[in-house]
Amino acid sequence: MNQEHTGNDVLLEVHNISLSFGGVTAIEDVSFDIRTGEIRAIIGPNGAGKSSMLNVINGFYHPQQGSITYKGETRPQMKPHHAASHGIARTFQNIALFKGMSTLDNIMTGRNTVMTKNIIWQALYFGPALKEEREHREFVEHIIDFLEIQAIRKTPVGRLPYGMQKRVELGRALAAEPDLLLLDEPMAGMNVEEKEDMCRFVLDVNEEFGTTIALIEHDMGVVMDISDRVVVLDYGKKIADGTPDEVRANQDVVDAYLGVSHG
Amino acid sequence: MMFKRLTGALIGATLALPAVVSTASAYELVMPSLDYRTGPYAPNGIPFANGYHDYLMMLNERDGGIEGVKVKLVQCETAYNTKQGVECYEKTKDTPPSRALVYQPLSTGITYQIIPKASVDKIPVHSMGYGRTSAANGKVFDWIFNFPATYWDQAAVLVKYIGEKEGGLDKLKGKKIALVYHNSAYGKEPIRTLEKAAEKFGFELMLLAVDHPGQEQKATWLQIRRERPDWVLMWGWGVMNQVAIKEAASIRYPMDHFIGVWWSGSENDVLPAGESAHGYLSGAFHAPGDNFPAHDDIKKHVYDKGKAQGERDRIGEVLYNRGLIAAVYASEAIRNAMKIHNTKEVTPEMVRDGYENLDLTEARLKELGLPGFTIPVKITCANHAGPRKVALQQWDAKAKKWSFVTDFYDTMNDIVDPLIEEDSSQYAKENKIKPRDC
Amino acid sequence: MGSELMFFFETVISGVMAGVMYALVALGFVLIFKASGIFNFAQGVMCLFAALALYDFMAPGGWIDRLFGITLPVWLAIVATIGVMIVVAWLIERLVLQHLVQQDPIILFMATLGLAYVLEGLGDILFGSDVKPLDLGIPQGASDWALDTLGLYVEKLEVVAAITGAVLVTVLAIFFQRTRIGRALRAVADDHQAALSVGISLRTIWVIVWSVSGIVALVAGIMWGSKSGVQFSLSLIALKALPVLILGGFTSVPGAIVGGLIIGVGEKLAEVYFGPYVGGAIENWFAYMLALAFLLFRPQGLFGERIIERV
Amino acid sequence: MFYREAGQFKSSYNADQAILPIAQDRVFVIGVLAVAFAGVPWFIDSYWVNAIFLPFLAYALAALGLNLLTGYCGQVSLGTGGFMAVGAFATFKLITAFPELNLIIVVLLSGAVTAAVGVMFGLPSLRIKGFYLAVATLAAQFFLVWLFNKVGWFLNYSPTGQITMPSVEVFGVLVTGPRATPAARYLFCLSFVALFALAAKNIVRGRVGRSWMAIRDMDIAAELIGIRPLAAKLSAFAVSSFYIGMAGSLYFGVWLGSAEPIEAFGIEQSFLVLFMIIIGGLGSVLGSFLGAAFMTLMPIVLKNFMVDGLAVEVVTAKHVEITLMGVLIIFFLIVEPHGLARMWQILKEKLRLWPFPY
Repeated sequence: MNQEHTGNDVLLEVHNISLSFGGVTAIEDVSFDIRTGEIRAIIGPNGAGKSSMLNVINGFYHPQQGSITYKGETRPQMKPHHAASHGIARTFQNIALFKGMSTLDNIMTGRNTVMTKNIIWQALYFGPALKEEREHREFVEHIIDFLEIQAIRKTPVGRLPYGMQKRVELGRALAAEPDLLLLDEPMAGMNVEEKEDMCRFVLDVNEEFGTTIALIEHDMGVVMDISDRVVVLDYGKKIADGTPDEVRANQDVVDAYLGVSHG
Repeated sequence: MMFKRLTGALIGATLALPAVVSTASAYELVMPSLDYRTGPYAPNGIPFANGYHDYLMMLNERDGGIEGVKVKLVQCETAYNTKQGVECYEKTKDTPPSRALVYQPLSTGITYQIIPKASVDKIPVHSMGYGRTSAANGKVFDWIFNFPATYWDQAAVLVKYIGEKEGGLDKLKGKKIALVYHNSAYGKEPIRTLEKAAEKFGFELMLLAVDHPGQEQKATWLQIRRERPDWVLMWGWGVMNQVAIKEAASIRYPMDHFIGVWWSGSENDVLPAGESAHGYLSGAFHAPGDNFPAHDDIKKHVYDKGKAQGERDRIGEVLYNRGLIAAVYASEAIRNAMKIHNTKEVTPEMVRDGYENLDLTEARLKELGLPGFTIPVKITCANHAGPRKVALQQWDAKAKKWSFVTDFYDTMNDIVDPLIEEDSSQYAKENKIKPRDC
Repeated sequence: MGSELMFFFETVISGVMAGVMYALVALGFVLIFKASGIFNFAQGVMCLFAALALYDFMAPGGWIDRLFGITLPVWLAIVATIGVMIVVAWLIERLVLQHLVQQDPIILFMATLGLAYVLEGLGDILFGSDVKPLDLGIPQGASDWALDTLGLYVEKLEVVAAITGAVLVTVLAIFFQRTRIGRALRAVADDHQAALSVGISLRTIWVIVWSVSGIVALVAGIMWGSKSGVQFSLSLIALKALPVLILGGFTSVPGAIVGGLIIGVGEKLAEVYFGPYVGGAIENWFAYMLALAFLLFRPQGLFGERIIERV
Repeated sequence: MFYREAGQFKSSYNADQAILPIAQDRVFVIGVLAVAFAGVPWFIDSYWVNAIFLPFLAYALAALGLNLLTGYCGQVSLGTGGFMAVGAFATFKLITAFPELNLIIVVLLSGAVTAAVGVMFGLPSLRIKGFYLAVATLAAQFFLVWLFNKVGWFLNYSPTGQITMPSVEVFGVLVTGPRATPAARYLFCLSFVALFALAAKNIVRGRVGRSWMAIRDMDIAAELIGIRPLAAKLSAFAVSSFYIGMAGSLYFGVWLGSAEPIEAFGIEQSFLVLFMIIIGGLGSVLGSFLGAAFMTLMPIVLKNFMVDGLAVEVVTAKHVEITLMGVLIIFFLIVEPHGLARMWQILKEKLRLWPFPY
């Protein structure tokens, strides 16, 4: 867990990705990389293709062109469960928790990829299955402590307020012990205090667990504060890539955000 | 609050569940009636239940019961559903004071359920012309009776009739006979017999299954229209009959070459088809109509006193008369049991003896006010199917009346007997029953 | 060879006719599903109930006869039955649906089972369980002309049903496209909130759509009832409509018709040409298998609204 | 006053994960089991066993199976009748081919056979969802019943198409056939149901159960966090069919003793079991039992109440019973749309506060 905070090895690289839906282009020839241990922000105006990019990375969308290199392996696309079992976890723009289940169970589902005991052991709930269940429960309790959500452990998530749901969703992603964590607007719709909490969690995750993070966020202040490098998309194209300072200085980015008409 | 009251009511109802209230102190003859006045087959169940009910009520009103002992008719609604039938059987079988004296299960499914149970509970079952055909073998089925004839006898008789119309059984060679059947255990009953007959007489048998409930039979009748079988037999039930008769009329199939089993030959089946059903034939073992003295007694003692469950103008329908004759057999068997055991307080075991020694002659039928209503029945220990004779009746659409068009035919023993022997010995083997010596 | 071809045509025509008969039943399902997302288990019983009421109003000894000493002529009985179905729809909204707004579709589905029980019980209590031969003067039997001149077997009742079905679909299509209420219905189908915000009362809409569906049930009840007499089994024709529904899509009026035709023709051809080799009576499962095969290629049915998945 | 969890602290995750973390619940369930196993057999007679307990147990097991699939995994199925038929026919074929085989093994094997068939018919669920899937499973229903009715081998070439269960002993005690005692038949079924209810409870609170619920609540998100829809859905179909197959086996073998495919396993069965779990509570083991009790026993209670209690004429009673049944269903749904199990839960929550409602 205490990996070196290198910032040099490339964990994931996307090459020349193009994605379109029935003729509408969502992403056009985009390439960038994510280095191990960094916080990488993806920003851009609405409809720039940011969420689509995350969906390509974890295999939900299949790009028409391009390839993805993850942990040294290159393939044109991934299957979602393959991505998940190889250490890519994510949260969603519109919360995608399992509404009928408790906080604890939701986070426990994050452990599914690492749990192995078969259904017959589970039906008996005895011996190895019980031991496994307890071990993972302990792990999940660490996450619950970390995210300070002990009190809502047994509450069905449907009854939780929005901010809490976001936190539970982060917990579920963390439960998978990801190498790469994709956060889709983790702070959208939060008030200042909640945002601060969430920032703290993101930074802590990055520092304590050494998890590489790619996040989409609209709040420029947050992005500039916490991210190591930023890639900027506009109309499906990459218009800038670099440190927060470099990006801030880029004229295309300023134009895109100020709505200057293109070309 | 509402919920609480409801719970209270439910608990009360549950407690009332096993309550079998015995009010009368005098001995009574308990006769359960597993009716089906609801569900998809209700139109057939209602007249039968009425006939059974009315005849026994008439005995109560006119004679004070059977030999002076009142009949206690215990009705239970099955909706022609096997599971509800089982519930009804279990609920009624130990009704005091006499316990259930005889069951008329009234559906193939319920019959199959009750056969093994009744044998253990020692209660006779009379599946009159339906149920398990091989129960005809009294050596194996001590407690089950299925006189006056079985489905297999009926299938044999229908072949005989066809042979007669074609000018001799030897003329059946090369003919084509279709069987349109309800795709269920009941509908499949005649297939073996017909196959054997086809083998023997050289006719071609065409099998056409119709799924429950049978409102859509286009494909079946298209095949009949193409193949043009010389005769069509039908083992149908419920709405299937009405639709089949209409379809047959539509493709201009000659109605007098279309013969139904006796469960496909009631007013219900032909009336919806109107004029076009004219000439349709069906098997029968009792007369239609209400012109017998017994019917007059029923009208006088039951309907005039307001004790009837049915409508007066429906007395004498085919299925009403079938319920009536079932009641006649049952009451005669009980009377017989009283005679044999010399007691008025008969038990189910005694009634079984009464059934097994039943000898219902034409003279006795006349005494009962049913002269010529059906054939004489004589049951023995070995033969629980009785005379095994079947006649044919025909529908007159103008007069809206069924009437006999033939005499009673004998079955074809050479075809049916080996089948009964085979099936009953298999049952005996499976259930480790040692056949009685008779 | 010629007669074989003729027979093939006959089979296809029978399939088309049977398909229209199924579609008549399926239409009732579609209307309610489209406007309220409810899979109405009681649709079959509604057909039965409507047909029972219609017969009763015309029959001596029926309720009208007992109460007023007259029996109604056909057209008046139909009007009265439509009235009954509207009252039934209003009661359903009042007593059931109103209390279950916003519930999961499966809960509403269960509630319609309750409705089916109630309507069945009431039908029995009010009208009795005998077979009632329904004769509205609809021509019946094979068309003599077709049989004699073309050697083709066409059932007159089914021709009437086909025409009725076509008229019904056209009327419904116009109703949905052209009238204010129809547009409102479509709005409700798309978005309950949006419909409310443009000032359409959801409750009114539900009463209307259940009434229309009750009327469609009456038409189906008349056609099937004329064929086999009005009796309990009439309620079981709903089962015949289910494969039509999945094939055509739960939300499409034309889908019900096209689905009905495909199912009707498909099952008749299968039964006649394939059935004899496997023992017959394959129509029922074949219809479902056919529908299933279609679904594997179009999971939302032929005309159903496309399901878009997003996160 | 009596139903309190205050003061019951959990000192280990094992204790917190226990099936019934609240002491009163434990006492209650143990009490029910004690009465069921040790009390009921003393007074049970053939009416109670044939009309009440066996139908209840067989349907409860089937409802439990369907609830795993529909309530926990969100896949609506109307193939229950067909799957019960598979279980029943597997039992019939096994017991007639290998009369020496222990009936317990036969029932388990019947479940296994049904699981295999269930997986096969579960495949379309990977593409088809919701009511479309429900109606698509009807293909299984109709096809299976047709198959059993049509192919003589399944019926051992019985000329009538009825299959009959031979009398079978388990450990020297007769449990099937007309001579088996009510208590033996009841205990045999009860043991299966109790054991597999426990197993179901265990499965749904473990990894597999969570993956089912994840698929149910949001299948796309579940896939993206690494739950394979294929594995989750098919395992749900398999386990569910396993239960339903065993239910079919007990239904035919122990309860009815003989059956004919179309009537005993028709489409009505599929609807009936689905309605049981909806009224009982989707996604609740307890709900499966409550639903089965409601749908099988309520008509009998209503009927006996009217016929014996109020002396209503039998036919009228039946009509009123049907109507009342409908009214009750609607009533319960309006009071608590999430089923009887939820109602029970709310009752417990009220009890927790009792006698001080605020």
